Amino acid sequence: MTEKFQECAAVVRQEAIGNGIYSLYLKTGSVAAHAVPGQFVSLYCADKSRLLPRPISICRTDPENGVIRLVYRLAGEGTKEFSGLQPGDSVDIIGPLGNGYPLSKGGRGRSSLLIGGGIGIPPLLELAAQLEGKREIVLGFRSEQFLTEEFKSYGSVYIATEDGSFGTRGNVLDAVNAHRLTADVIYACGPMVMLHFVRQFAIRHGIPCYLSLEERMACGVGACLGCVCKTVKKDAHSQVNNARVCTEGPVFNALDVEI
Amino acid sequence: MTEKFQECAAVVRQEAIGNGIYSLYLKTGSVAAHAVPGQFVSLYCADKSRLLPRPISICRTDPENGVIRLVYRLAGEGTKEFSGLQPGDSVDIIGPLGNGYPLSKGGRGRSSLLIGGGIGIPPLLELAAQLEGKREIVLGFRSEQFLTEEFKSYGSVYIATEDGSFGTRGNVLDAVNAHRLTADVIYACGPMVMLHFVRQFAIRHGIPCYLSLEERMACGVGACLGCVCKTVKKDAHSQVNNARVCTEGPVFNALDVEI
Amino acid sequence: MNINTKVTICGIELKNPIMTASGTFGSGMEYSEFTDLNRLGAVVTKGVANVPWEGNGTPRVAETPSGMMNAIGLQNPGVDVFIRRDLEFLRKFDTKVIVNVCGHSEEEYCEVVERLADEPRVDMLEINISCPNVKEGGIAFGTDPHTAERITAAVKKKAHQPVIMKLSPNVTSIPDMARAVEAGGADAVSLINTITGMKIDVNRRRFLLANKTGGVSGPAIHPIAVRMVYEAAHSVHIPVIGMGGCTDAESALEFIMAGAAGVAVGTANFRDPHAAVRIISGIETFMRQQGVNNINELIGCV
Amino acid sequence: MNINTKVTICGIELKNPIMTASGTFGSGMEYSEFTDLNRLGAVVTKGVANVPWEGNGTPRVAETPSGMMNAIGLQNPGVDVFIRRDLEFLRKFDTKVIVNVCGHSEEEYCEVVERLADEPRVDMLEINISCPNVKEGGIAFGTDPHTAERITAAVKKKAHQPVIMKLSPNVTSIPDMARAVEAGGADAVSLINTITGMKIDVNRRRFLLANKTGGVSGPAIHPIAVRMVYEAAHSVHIPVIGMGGCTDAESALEFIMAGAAGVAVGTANFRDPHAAVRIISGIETFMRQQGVNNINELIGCV
Ligand SMILES: Cc1cc2nc3c(=O)[nH]c(=O)nc-3n(C[C@H](O)[C@H](O)[C@H](O)COP(=O)(O)OP(=O)(O)OC[C@H]3O[C@@H](n4cnc5c(N)ncnc54)[C@H](O)[C@@H]3O)c2cc1C
Ligand SMILES: Cc1cc2nc3c(=O)[nH]c(=O)nc-3n(C[C@H](O)[C@H](O)[C@H](O)COP(=O)(O)OP(=O)(O)OC[C@H]3O[C@@H](n4cnc5c(N)ncnc54)[C@H](O)[C@@H]3O)c2cc1C
Ligand SMILES: Cc1cc2nc3c(=O)[nH]c(=O)nc-3n(C[C@H](O)[C@H](O)[C@H](O)COP(=O)(O)O)c2cc1C
Ligand SMILES: Cc1cc2nc3c(=O)[nH]c(=O)nc-3n(C[C@H](O)[C@H](O)[C@H](O)COP(=O)(O)O)c2cc1C
Ligand code: FES
Ligand code: FES
Repeated sequence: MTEKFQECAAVVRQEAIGNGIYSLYLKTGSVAAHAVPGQFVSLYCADKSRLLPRPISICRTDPENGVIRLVYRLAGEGTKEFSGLQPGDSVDIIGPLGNGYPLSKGGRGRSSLLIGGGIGIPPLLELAAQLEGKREIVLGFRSEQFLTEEFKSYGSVYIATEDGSFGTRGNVLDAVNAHRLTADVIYACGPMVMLHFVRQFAIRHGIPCYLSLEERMACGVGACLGCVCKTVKKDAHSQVNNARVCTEGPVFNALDVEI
Repeated sequence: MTEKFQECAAVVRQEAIGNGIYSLYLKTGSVAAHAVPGQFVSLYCADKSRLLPRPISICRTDPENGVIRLVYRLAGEGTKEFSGLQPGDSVDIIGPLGNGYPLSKGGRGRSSLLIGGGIGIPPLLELAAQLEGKREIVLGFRSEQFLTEEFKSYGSVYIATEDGSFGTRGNVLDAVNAHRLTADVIYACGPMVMLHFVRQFAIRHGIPCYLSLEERMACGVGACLGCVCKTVKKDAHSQVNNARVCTEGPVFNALDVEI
Repeated sequence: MNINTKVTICGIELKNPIMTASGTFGSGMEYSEFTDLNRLGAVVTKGVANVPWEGNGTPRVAETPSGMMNAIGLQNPGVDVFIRRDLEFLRKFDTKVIVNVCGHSEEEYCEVVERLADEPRVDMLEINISCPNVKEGGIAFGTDPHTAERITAAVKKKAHQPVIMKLSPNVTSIPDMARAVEAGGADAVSLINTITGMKIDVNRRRFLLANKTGGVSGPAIHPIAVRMVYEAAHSVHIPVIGMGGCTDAESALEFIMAGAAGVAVGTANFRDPHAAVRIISGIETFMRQQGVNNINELIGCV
Repeated sequence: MNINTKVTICGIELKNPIMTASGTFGSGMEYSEFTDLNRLGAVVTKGVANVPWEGNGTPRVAETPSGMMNAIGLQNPGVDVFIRRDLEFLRKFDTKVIVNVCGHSEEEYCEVVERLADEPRVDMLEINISCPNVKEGGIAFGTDPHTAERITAAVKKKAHQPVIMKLSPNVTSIPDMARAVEAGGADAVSLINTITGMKIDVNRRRFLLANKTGGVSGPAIHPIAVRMVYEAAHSVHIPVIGMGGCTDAESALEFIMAGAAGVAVGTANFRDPHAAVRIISGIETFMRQQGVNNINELIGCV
């Protein structure tokens, strides 16, 4: 686990990169330097009626400049508040949180399959950048794409869209099957139902697989036990079949969790 | 009673005119055109944890340009929020609220004594501007003055400061006594304890006197009965010895209220 | 799409489930400058007693995080002036009128109910046995099932209009209270009244409200209110009217889905005089978007 | 100015009245990355049972206006691991340790209390008879005075440390509950636990929390908590520990002035990991500004 920091981060810039999808660059003191792919930060709202920090994955890190990039979708009042942030503004954050993807499972001499769905796609970008071996990247969208161009710098990109407006019509597994993709390791992030099927696929094909889960959070640091997922074996911390997504996760070995 | 409006007002400009004292100019649709001296507006906070509108007296009205000026003191979270408003921002307001001063009691051929204490001073400025006869203006401060120069355009200004740093050392009545001021009518606004003594002074000298009272408010429009003051006679609306400061007031004939 | 927002409560048809919460809307006069009363399902008036009440000392209101506290103490002009002035005013509007009734004793409640019995402008009565801000009556009646049942039965004997009993949230068991007033013959229950709170001015080391305690209302209490409305709806067979922190269509729909046939909007009026009408429009939009033809499908649907 | 922030609760001296609220601070490990536990008056640990508990399904948390709702359901690793790992961790810090205890039955509470009886690292026990999120035990014990008194007496028989009984706000009468546990032999009372609430996802027409209901905490409930702390402090002779929405020095001082000798900070930790320490500093500043030498002068001063 990496060290965590609570900071007031300065907004470097923000732009809409799709319908209700925002890309936010934050200048941090220490977060950028410590973050690994798959970790997240939590953003605190300025409006005092909204208490809980909002977990957002780190999409890119620029440790030299201390900058992190977040890509998020307008979901409710909190993300609406963030979408109004402009250069000159600042936002309180805490992070980097969670464990991140195990990079060593892929890397040089090995092939990785990265599968992202919807707003689960952003954290895969830094992962794609940091992995070294062959990278095949499957991205699933409802209709409108985002970030696809950037992924192309790091591997072959395959698209699935629900409405068939681009790439394979259907979900990410339809694209995986259509292109007969396989790899030494799978990394995935996306909606629970997608992760469920990716997990089944990985198990069926005997491919090691790491899934980034999502759950409602309060503390984000492991103190409240709000964000657990079901584990196959007894978890060391909880002593029951529950692991904290914010601490033992968000990335889990597909074999360890029940989803 | 004047017509009331709920509006989203644009911030024209804002400046600090003293230690924690702000002067805020708002462009309104209809409020400026309908306001009379002594009325107030209520400002809604943007932060959703703060529900109740903040009553602030109208300090100046510029009906031609639809602009009102508010002068307020940092008191808590709401005024702190307002102090951050800048040109380009907007703020929801409701007004003009309350009755305002009865101008006809002073005016041409008659002399008026305006007595303001602390943050009760601002509403007297528009009153001083609209009255026509002789105007003697007594302003009481803890130490630092504000708005005094502007009052000088409309009458003779006498200052009292608690620490004696300027004018008469003491309160407004000390200044009134020091200068042996008298008039056909007294208009006052300020802290309750000041109004209490102004009222006694006016009664003792048999001078008609109008006091602008302050009370904690919720609705600001007469619906909640939150903001009452004690009246000498049974109030027509309430049928008891209570009148609503936001509706029957904030300006009351000193003879009608018990403070 | 043709949508139906009509609900029927105790045989009275409301054009939509949204009403004003007692004490936050006067008798409609003040807010009629801003909002079209004809749009409302019903106007619920400020509590009225047999004679004028002075209410409590000031300060009577205070802000709390996402809420407020009040200790008005049921100031009201008495039922005679109320009939002459307030009911007369409401006559002009095409909305239902629910008169909220308060008293210090069974007799006082009954006196008001009798005076209103033959007023055609009164569609329903809401009996406030849950005001936390008066020493006698009010909450004392609203926290004991036996007393609540007895008062309900007494009021029902005199009432010519349907009787809604307004419950207090300051109890261990909402189901017990709801069942008690149902047993007493109530035609409907409404809840929640305010939750008793206290605020201290730490700089002056004294209570912020003259009355020491006050009733907390507003969004802060909404999740508590939804739970209680759900509990009430699942313990009685009479209609339930929900309130407590309703500020937008979503918070109103939570009450409806929890089982409320009507929803009252209170503190939200203070933040936005158009709140009730905005909520009505929001519900209509929701129904269109979700393809719900009849709002009654949503009542208690969770 | 020399100021004294020390308070003594049940004979145990705390360096200041500020502690963490059970369940919001783990056993201090997680937040020790951010905040100096040595600054705290006490750390109150997450509720611990005789054996590991799984807790409820997810979602377990939701945001509410100026508050949140949780239905963790007292997930915990059981008292053995707790002693080995969590108590061991806390040994390193110069702060008092209050262990929060949960159970499904009198026997289960007593088993945990017995296991902890000879642990020198445990300064006090807080018995949670007020968790709204478990079916048996918890709130069922905390809403009936007789049961609460009986459990208190049973626990007291086994306990070697002072026993704080944690009360539920979901009751008609706080004084009745406080007097009941005092009669049972409690050394102190703490309150409030969370207020039962419900949130509905209107788009999906279902409950937001897997458990349907959850406990509301945070600033939203602060005025309610202050009132209850005041009531408790005025009905018993044992010390009172206040909690519920404390986020800053002012809200902590409200509890103290209402009669609390200690104040726990819960949900505020989620908004700011430094909350408790910030509150301690804020109280010190307040005392200096107001010329208060001894914090004990402020306890119950309104
Ligand atoms: C580990 C993790 C990483 C995430 N990364 C991203 C990301 O990179 N980009 C992105 O757009 N979204 C991401 N999400 C989802 C994001 O947290 C929610 O969309 C966001 O919290 C919604 O906040 P809101 O105030 O706009 O919505 P509201 O619905 O108003 O929020 C109300 C409450 O519910 C919580 N909440 C609502 N939706 C979710 C959700 N899907 N997951 C968890 N909590 C939720 C909020 O945090 C808040 O506490 C991530 C979630 C987790 C758990
Ligand atoms: C009719 C009227 C006219 C006023 N005119 C002015 C003016 O011209 N300039 C000015 O600086 N102030 C004026 N005030 C006082 C002003 O309303 C308060 O200072 C302001 O509401 C404080 O808000 P806050 O959020 O900063 O303070 P907080 O203390 O955080 O406010 C909390 C709550 O208490 C209320 N409140 C706090 N102090 C007062 C107060 N003194 N009077 C009424 N409500 C209060 C707030 O409105 C809010 O609901 C006037 C008050 C009234 C009733
Ligand atoms: C200022 C004020 C006055 C109130 N007066 C009454 C009243 O006279 N009778 C009554 O039954 N309820 C009264 N209430 C309670 C409300 O009708 C309502 O039950 C409560 O405020 C919760 O709803 P809300 O959160 O939407 O305000 C009053 C509430 C407020 C805020
Ligand atoms: C996530 C969470 C978990 C909690 N777990 C416990 C617990 O295990 N035992 C307990 O007695 N109280 C528990 N509580 C209640 C708190 O200790 C406290 O009484 C309540 O949250 C009110 O304080 P607050 O508003 O400062 O959070 C929990 C509260 C929260 C928010
Ligand atoms: S969010 Fe608190 S433990 Fe994960
Ligand atoms: S503030 Fe509501 S009546 Fe005056």
